[in-house]
Amino acid sequence: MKIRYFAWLRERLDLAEEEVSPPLSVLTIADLIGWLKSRDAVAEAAFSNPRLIKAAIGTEIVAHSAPIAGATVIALFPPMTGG
Amino acid sequence: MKIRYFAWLRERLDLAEEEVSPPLSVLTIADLIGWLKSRDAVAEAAFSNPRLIKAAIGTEIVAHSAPIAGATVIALFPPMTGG
Amino acid sequence: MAVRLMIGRFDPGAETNAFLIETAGAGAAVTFTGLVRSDPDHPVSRLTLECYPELAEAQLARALAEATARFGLIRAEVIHRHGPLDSGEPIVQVMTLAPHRAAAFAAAEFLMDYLKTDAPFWKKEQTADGEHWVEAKDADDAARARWQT
Amino acid sequence: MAVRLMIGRFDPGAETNAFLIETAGAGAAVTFTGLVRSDPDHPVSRLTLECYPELAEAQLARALAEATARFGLIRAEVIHRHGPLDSGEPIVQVMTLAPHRAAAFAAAEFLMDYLKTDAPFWKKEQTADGEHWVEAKDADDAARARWQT
Repeated sequence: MKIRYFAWLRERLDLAEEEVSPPLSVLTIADLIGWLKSRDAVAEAAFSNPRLIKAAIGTEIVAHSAPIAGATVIALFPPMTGG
Repeated sequence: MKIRYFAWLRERLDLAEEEVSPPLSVLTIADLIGWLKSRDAVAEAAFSNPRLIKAAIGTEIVAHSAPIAGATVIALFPPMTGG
Repeated sequence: MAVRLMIGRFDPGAETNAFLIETAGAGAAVTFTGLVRSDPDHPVSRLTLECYPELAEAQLARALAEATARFGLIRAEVIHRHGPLDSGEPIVQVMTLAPHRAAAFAAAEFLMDYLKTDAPFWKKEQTADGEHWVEAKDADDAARARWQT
Repeated sequence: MAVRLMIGRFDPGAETNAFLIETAGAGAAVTFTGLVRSDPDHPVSRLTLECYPELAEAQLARALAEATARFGLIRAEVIHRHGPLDSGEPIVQVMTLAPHRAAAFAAAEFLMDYLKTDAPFWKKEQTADGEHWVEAKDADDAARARWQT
């Protein structure tokens, strides 16, 4: 499963994307954020406020409660500021 | 005093403008319309529904109750349909 | 010139670009272009717009001043044609420039609502059945009324 | 193409004119252009827009489909830039074409409100004090919420 990061989340992690294999207990976006955050101090800081993180599975924006089963690309990013 | 007519009012009267000298009893736009209407059968028909006539004194749109004293150009016309 | 009455055609995009040459402080620009509409159900071959130019200039200048003050515009402009127009041609263009989008949108709508009811233009349509003066719409009065404070 | 993401500059007026080439049935066209704003109080020397292109195209295509159905549009188009932009440059343009003005205005506002909150773009401002990511505004969420039915 590929995870893509954008804007300040990308900068704080110093990472545009990574391949991950979360454990089977990671069922939803919320679980995924919690698991990513638990990996190291940089991630702990970057994901410190999960309420500020939005998510997309493929080309659909999804809620934190969305299941990630079958997802190949998940994007995590701050609230959008385009236009 | 010059009176200018526009749109279907101009067509019904077959007149774009005229110089008039209304009697002293004609004090307001409503009076003026009543007096113009009284002059002949064509005017009677053209002004048959005064509620459909709007008026301007100079470059100000005014109500039928507006006094016409001192006016040099008065325009009478149907509701506007521009834009 | 903030109000322009003209008989010939204007170029909508060229007018927008000319309007956008100076944009200091601006974050939002809205251009509204009104076109001679021809429905399949109601084919209009030609439209003739009559105008009282002196009053139109005065009324549109008042509308621009009111819109500028009310919505905090940086600038606004109105172009309105009169005379004969063919189906599909632009009739009117309103352009507004503001720091933020809500003001630019609201001001453009305000100007169009004002223009429909308070600017001295009258439309006559030529159709296959002959010609007739377009009647004023209650919907336009209602749209105008929403700006009364 | 109804959604266009681009890095280089676009010409606002030329885009409007291209959009207005085919106007059958239309009486109203609205163009909204968003510009990189620089206040005297808050001078922005440069803005960099980050974008997730695949998701942006999908989201903007959904927004156009929803706006077209909801407001009965004849056509609509969105252009959005990403990458580095200078002060005063156009960032985004939304164009709508409808039989009547109320629909054209409402659809353009809807598209901009949608775009601000639901399209994956992120702005980073460069000022004299350094650079920082622009924060999402509650006002944009409120503007978006008014279209929920």
